[in-house]
Amino acid sequence: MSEKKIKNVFVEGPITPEKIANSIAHHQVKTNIGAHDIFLGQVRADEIDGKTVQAIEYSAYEEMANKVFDEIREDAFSKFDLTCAHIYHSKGVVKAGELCLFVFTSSKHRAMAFDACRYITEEIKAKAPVFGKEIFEDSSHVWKVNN
Amino acid sequence: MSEKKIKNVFVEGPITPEKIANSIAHHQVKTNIGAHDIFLGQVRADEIDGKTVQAIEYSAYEEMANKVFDEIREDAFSKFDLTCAHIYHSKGVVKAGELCLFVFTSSKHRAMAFDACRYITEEIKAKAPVFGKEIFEDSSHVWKVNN
Amino acid sequence: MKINVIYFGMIAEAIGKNVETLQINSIQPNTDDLTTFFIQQYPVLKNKSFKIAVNQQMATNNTVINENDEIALLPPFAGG
Amino acid sequence: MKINVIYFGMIAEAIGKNVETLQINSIQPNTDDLTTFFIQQYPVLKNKSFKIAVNQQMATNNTVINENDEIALLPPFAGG
Repeated sequence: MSEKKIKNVFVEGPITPEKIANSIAHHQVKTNIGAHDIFLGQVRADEIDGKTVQAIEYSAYEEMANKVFDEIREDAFSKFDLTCAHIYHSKGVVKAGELCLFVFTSSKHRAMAFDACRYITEEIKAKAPVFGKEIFEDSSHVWKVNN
Repeated sequence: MSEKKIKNVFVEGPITPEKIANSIAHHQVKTNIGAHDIFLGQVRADEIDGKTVQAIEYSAYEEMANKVFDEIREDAFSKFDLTCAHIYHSKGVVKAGELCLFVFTSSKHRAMAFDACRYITEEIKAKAPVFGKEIFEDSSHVWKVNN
Repeated sequence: MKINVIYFGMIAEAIGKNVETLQINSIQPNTDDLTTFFIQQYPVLKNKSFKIAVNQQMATNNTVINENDEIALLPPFAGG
Repeated sequence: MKINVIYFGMIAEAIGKNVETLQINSIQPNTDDLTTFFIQQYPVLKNKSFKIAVNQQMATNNTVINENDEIALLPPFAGG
């Protein structure tokens, strides 16, 4: 395998709305783009056995996860006619209401942007070695499992 | 029909990344949301008969369009299990690279957010009485038609 | 019968105006009659694509028009 | 044979450690052997769900392990 620089997808703590705005703004020079689709994962204050989730603490097998994210992006580019595709995922503590995942796809036409964004999101949920500890107000926790 | 306040969907000029960031930030208090999907329409610098589109000037049958947007939102709420759904559309001049449409859906789980965002976007393209004049560098123009 | 008409986009451009009040010599015209009437009034519309909205609702097949209705001639949509 | 093992999430929590180097008494173990080995080593894993990655690749059925491979025990994913 050739020496490829694998991008780091992880962001410490929550993904901010400002980061999303900056990312959108950076795409305004690409005047061949007609459509963007953005998926955002937000931490829910789920009630589990009478206790309410305050935050999720994300950990990951980071080196492997970055390779998996890179493969997912490459797959998306080969399947869909995309101009750009970006993925950011939180590590560490993300409070309820804050954002933990940001998937951003851009294409000339909307169908490809929509298809690719959904594809990437489903692939991440299924394949990225990322783990989440749902923390309650009393500091107890349960481990989150994707459906 | 009861007196219902119809929301104004139109924004003068381009939709800014800051507006999108603010809209995202406002949803962080809704801790039952787990997933957002955002569609953004961006004006392309298409080449048409050797000339390049510099901007689209949008006009609309505004009063009817706002009713149509409202119906589309209501339909989306009845079809999908949504927490929120917002639509913003530009009127006036939007330059190539700038944003002209912002569709924002939120739900507990991702499938509903994805389905609803796409549904709303397709409905807007098909049903909203919005018109676009593609303006070239020499000030000539053609009228845009949705596919 | 008097109707209030609004033109948009390439239709307004082709006709050279945005609004007008028109007199139709018909007791109970429907939207098909209107289409014929507009093309007679403005031959330039013959090779343009447009739809008719009546009181801000898209006309489904052959909507009947009443006095003072708000009629809009809508070229193809380009939203988004 | 020596392998380097990394534990994550609820597996790390159950075992009480994140990394260790283990000795396996087997000439050419595969990932099925490893699963058995880990459950013997740590009975708490018996009722936990986990998958094995070998050198940062998910093990497809019965990957053969080599000396000094990086073995990871991965609990169910929760990304997004």
